[in-house]
Amino acid sequence: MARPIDYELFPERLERGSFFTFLMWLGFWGVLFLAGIYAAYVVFAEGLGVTGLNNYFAFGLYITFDLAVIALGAGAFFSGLLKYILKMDDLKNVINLTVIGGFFCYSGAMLILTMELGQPLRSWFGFWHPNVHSMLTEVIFCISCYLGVLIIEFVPNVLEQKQLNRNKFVHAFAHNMHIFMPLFAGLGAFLSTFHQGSLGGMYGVMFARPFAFREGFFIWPWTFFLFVLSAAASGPCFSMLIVKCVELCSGRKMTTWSIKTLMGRISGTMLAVYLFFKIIDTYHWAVNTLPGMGLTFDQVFWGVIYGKWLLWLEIVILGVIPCIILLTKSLRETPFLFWAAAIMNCLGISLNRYSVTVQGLAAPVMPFDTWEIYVPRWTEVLPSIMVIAYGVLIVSLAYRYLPVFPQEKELNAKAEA
Amino acid sequence: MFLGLLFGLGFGWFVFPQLLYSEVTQPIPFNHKVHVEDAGMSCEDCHRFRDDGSYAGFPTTEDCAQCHAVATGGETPGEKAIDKFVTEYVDTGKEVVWQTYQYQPDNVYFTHSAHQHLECAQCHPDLGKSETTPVLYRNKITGYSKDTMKMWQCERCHAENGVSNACHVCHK
Amino acid sequence: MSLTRRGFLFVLGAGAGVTFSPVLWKLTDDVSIWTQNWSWIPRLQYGALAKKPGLSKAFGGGAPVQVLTVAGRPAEALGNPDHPLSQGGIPAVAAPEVQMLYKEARVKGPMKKVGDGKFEPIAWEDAEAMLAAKLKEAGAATAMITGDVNGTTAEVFSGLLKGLGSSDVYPMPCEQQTAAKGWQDVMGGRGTPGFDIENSDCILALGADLLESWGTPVRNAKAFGRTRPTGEKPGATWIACAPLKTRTVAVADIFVAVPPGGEATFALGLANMLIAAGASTGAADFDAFKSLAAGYTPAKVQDLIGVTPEALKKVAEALRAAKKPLVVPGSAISQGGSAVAFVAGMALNLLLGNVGKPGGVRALPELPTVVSGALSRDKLLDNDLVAWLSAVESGKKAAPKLLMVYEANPRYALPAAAKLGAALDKAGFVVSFSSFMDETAAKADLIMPNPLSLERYDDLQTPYGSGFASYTLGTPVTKPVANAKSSADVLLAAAQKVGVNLGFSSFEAVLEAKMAAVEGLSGFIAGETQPWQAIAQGSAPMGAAVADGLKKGKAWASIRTVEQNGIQTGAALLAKAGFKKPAADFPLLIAPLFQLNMGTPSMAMPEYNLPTLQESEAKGAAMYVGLNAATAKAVGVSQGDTVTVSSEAGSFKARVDIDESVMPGVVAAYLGFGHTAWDKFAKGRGDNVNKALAIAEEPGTGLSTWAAVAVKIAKG
Amino acid sequence: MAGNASHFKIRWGMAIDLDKCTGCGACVVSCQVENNNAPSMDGDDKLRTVNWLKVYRLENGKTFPDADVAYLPRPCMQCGNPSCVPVCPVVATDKNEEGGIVSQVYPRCIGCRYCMAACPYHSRVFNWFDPVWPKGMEKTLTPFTSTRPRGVVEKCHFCHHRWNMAKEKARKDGLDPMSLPEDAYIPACAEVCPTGALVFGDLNNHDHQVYKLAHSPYARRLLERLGGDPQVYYVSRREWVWKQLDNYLPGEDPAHGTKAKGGAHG
Repeated sequence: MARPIDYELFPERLERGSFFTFLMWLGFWGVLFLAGIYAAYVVFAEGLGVTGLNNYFAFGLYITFDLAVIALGAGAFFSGLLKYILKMDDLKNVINLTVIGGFFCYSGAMLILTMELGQPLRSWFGFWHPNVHSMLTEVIFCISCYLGVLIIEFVPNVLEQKQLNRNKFVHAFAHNMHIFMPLFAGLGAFLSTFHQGSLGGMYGVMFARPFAFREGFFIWPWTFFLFVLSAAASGPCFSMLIVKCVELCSGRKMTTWSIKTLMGRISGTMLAVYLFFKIIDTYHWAVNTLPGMGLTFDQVFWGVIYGKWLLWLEIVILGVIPCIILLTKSLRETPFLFWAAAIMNCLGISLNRYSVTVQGLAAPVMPFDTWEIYVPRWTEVLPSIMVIAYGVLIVSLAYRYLPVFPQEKELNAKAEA
Repeated sequence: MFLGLLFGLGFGWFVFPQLLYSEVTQPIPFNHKVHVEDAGMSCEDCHRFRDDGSYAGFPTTEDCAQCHAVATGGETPGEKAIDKFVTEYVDTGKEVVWQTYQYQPDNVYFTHSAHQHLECAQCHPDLGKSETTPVLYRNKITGYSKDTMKMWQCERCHAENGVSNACHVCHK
Repeated sequence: MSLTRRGFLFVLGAGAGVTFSPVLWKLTDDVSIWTQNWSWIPRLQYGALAKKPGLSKAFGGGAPVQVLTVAGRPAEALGNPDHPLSQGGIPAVAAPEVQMLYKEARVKGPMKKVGDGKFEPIAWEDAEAMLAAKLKEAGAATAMITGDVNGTTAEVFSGLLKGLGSSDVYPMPCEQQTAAKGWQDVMGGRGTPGFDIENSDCILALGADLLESWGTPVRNAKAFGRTRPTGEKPGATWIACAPLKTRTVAVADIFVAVPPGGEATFALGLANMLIAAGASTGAADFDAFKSLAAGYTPAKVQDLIGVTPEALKKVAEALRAAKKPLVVPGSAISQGGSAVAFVAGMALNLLLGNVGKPGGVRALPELPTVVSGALSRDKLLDNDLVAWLSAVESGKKAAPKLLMVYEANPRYALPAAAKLGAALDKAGFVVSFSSFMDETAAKADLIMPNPLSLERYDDLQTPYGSGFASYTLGTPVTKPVANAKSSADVLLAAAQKVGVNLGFSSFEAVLEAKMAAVEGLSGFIAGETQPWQAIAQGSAPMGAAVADGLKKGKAWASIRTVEQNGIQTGAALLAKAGFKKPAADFPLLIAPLFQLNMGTPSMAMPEYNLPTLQESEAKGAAMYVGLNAATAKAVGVSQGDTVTVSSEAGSFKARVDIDESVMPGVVAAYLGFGHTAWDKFAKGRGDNVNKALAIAEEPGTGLSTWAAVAVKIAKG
Repeated sequence: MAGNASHFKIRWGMAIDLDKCTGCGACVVSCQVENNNAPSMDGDDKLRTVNWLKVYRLENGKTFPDADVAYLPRPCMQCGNPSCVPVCPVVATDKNEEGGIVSQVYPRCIGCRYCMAACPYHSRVFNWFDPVWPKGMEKTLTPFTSTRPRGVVEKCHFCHHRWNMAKEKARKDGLDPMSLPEDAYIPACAEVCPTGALVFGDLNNHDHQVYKLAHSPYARRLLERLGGDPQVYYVSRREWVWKQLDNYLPGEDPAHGTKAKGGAHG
């Protein structure tokens, strides 16, 4: 087999597909990426009026998507936490991938966040004129800092690129950075926990929005903790899904089944903890918080589009069921059920982010106010696709040129022989 | 590398400010000294409060025309300035667009009436005795004057003096 | 390699240098400041603030305003606190009056038609020459429509036409015509009926949308507000009868649902009860009235219009219990009202004995005319535009060779638009004096734009409904911002050209003469004493510097009334009254609504008024008609359906809003939508209800009315 | 939670008589003109409009002939415990200790719209596009409120420039600018209202009418039980109107029961 022309750039002794196919692949996602860039241009040039957002839906797809990718990107911090702090050494086999996943999720979220702002050129005011009382300030700080941490965590992996690593300085630098990784992992875990929490806190503190409001502990509403837990619950699953996608696309094995199920078990455990509190929280909200505001549980749901089925879907179908699968050995060991549970878990957490954002704003508070329906426009959909495309591009490039998966060589040795 | 550093610093500290600001002169050369010392006018004759308590800032063409209604036909710089004013503004009924060194944008509300206990020159250039008006350096990006007071300056003084820093105290 | 390396290091150093200099930081800051003052967003202009009195005529009743000026430039219209017709209040249509100076639909200068819907700017000289030539050519076949009956401009128009040998000067349909017909022709009254709402302690709005658009709505609302100090016991009882909860009804104490056309029946039912309780009047025809009213037993009233005996009794009791009760009859849309209903309402006032008394009906004198040959206002109001156009349409009368239209938009605002539009088509040459490209101007042959009311001299003589006579001068607040010329001046000049001597060469001079004439009457400048206070006291302050006060925007007011001699109840006419339930082919009655935020017959809804629309009224391209659920079910429509509402005269499209405040058998519809000219803000929103308002000739008075139009409603 | 604004020296507030408001819309128009809101084709769309004061039509939900309607003008409630202020990440808005107005600095706003999400009254609106005035109409801008670009949030601020002007006038006349006569400062909406349904004044000043109205047994506040401590009071003698002003569980009676804070302080 002829070697692809970029062979010299490949990770040590690994096989990769044809350069042309790879270019086509990049081209496909590149077009989607550029379409998102065009949408961003339209939004920046015309104003947010070109989106489906409005006075009732101050937040919409942008924020929902941001929250979802940030939660899913939490695989990075949580795996880092487990590996470096809690010394779960098995995770070294996927840690690079979780970092890459976190990196593209967070940097993608930042891209969308700037679009979401009406005045992106003033975004630095968040640092210069911070309001310490605002959960959003915490989010801005922690997300930015954590993205920095992710970059630092990602850099050694990049520097291990075969050609780059030949440079002695680069080699030494990369090696030294590895030594400091536990420090950054700890810092990342701290920052990430906080902003995952603050994202939830953002909603929980809105005391005049009965659908979103939650009582809490000290300055943190319960949603603060729920968001942390749910992020930890979905992140590892999402990382495994990326691995699975890479495997499907490349036709090669990247890591062992046991590592995957380990991650699944971690997810399942966190999901169980999360659901335990989520169910208590929902019950308390329905029977105490809402009536205290003069509302009944029934009143905050409406029609089909904002019906209660969303809540049941989120908690039972996409929560309890995957949790049971991931925690039950026999079910977990069935690949089909395992992957279904992973997908459901991620969907459930994303649905949670959607509900708290869109339905939280749709539920009218003034008795004479009306339910309104939010329909995102292409200017919101394309940038979301752009982030997905961006993620695919990053992972594809990383897979092709960086030594991401330590077990790859070993696992595919037989096939190659 | 050191050369580069010097270059960068030089550009940033010396060249850049020159690029950033344009020089603006007053539309009519104005001699404060003549008005104050020779004509015996007081500052408040032109820079006065209106009856509703608002500050008029600059005099209107009508105000100036009380003395300068007809061209002098003279050749001195002062007379030429007067004639420029008369022919271009009095005769056409236009207002002179005097430039404010302490320019503040529309979103700022500044009331002179609450700041009367301060000396004018604490904020403004002291032009009462000068024969010319200084050049105004206008920021090409923002349109602000180089002397436009920054928000932190307003806030600091308010805070030091126990005056409210509420949004609406200074913004509209 | 070394060179690149050196270059690389240089760039690195330069980067570090720049980072340690203000460049990046300053740029970051400046760029954000740049976003705060984008050059394409207009800046504010500063200067001395002042308030100049002005007179808005956006609304027929007139709205005296104070215009806030900045360095002489008008910025905002506010109410005029001293003026008794404003008292600081302002109707929604006049609130953006200053902004309307620059309305997109404004006609920028004189234009002549060069093709269908195509115009070409021409010079004023040419336009005026063309007008003079057309006047000469048409002579006695000249006609004029004016939308302003309260201004002295009407004297200029009627004087000119008289000089040409024509009597075809017509006001746009208005409430006052119905009142004049009923009061003067039927009841034998003198003067113009005025309603001293301020001094009354029980007001019955008989069909009139008193607090929204009837007569002097801001004055009415102020009177209403004064009688009910917030949080305290109301000082007056407000009763309203209407087919739905109009804006007036929304704040009334007692609501009686009366179908359109049922007002006379309701009034006679009340008369029945009042007479039974001992009420009487010295009118010569009282016996006839009494026996007529005797027939309107509560049971019969209920049978005819559905008002329960209890509701009837409640109203009768409230009127009887009041010290100064007052009935205000009127049309919900201030035009096309029934004279029979008006007379029935006024007969109640006779029974209540309030005529000429504080808090009652006050017959107001007309102000003297000053233009030679001009019609008095009463005479002008006798001219029935709708009847004349109907006759032109059917060929019974000759079409005018020249038709001039002033402050009116007959193409849009007349009932039975299809039929009357055909009559307008027959006119030989149409001159529009409109300030805006309205539907009439868009089809005119020549447009000679009038300045807006804030740009011109104008005046306001006792608007209909007011309880006192008044005069207000309108002085320009600004020079015209378009190339407009006062129509009154244009016509005064044209009169001279065609050899008609009106005695004046400028409209300003006409107004000077008017002011002099007013000064000669007994009256005073309102302010410290308001006219209703003077009425209550029975004495007015002595007249002071009237002209001076008028020029300052204050109102001259007079509490003088006209002596009555032998006023009658109109029993003979009322005997012909009878509520006709709609027949099967058109089973519903339409309740048209005139809300000032949605524009007026002459003014399309200003763009600033869009946020005042309720979602149940109009949104985007849709306009809603209101029906209650039972009615909707009966006719097979439901919420949101697109429907066609049609009558004998025509139809319009709308969407259905289920409004439970609308009485059964009635469909409520808003005037003011469905414009086809103007600008993007007014065009393409809803449909024109006027199209379906079928005209009827009222038996006994011959008046053209469209007060009780039967319609049908169908999906699609 | 509520009432942290009660120690302010002056607390501007409004009492709106819902039995007097006819829904004519004059306040809505004057508000826009006074504060330089550009006219917009979206003006009639509450989801996209940029005007600050909206009049809602309330219905009692009954069928004819028992159906009743009322109109409710909704300015900003200027909450004592605003939900919008603490959430702003960049301190672009505050609850002013001087006068108790929730005001905003447009050039500070980054347009994140968190405040809009937090406010249950929809008092805050967003500039979805740059404002555009029909040609020439920008000459009618008042000098009171700066024009806002796209991408920033804005809201009713009780025409606070009028307060500033009243203070300037007081200083000129040698009076105390912090102790103005009752009618020296009123917002544009209250000034032009034909029925006088909008009463404005200092809720802390026992001589002001608004103080008395706030303590009337007929006064209620919108969504009072959420704890926002609004400074706008609604006065009505109609019980069904009270029910529309807050959320009540079945069996709760707006006439008694939950009315906790209204008029309890001052």
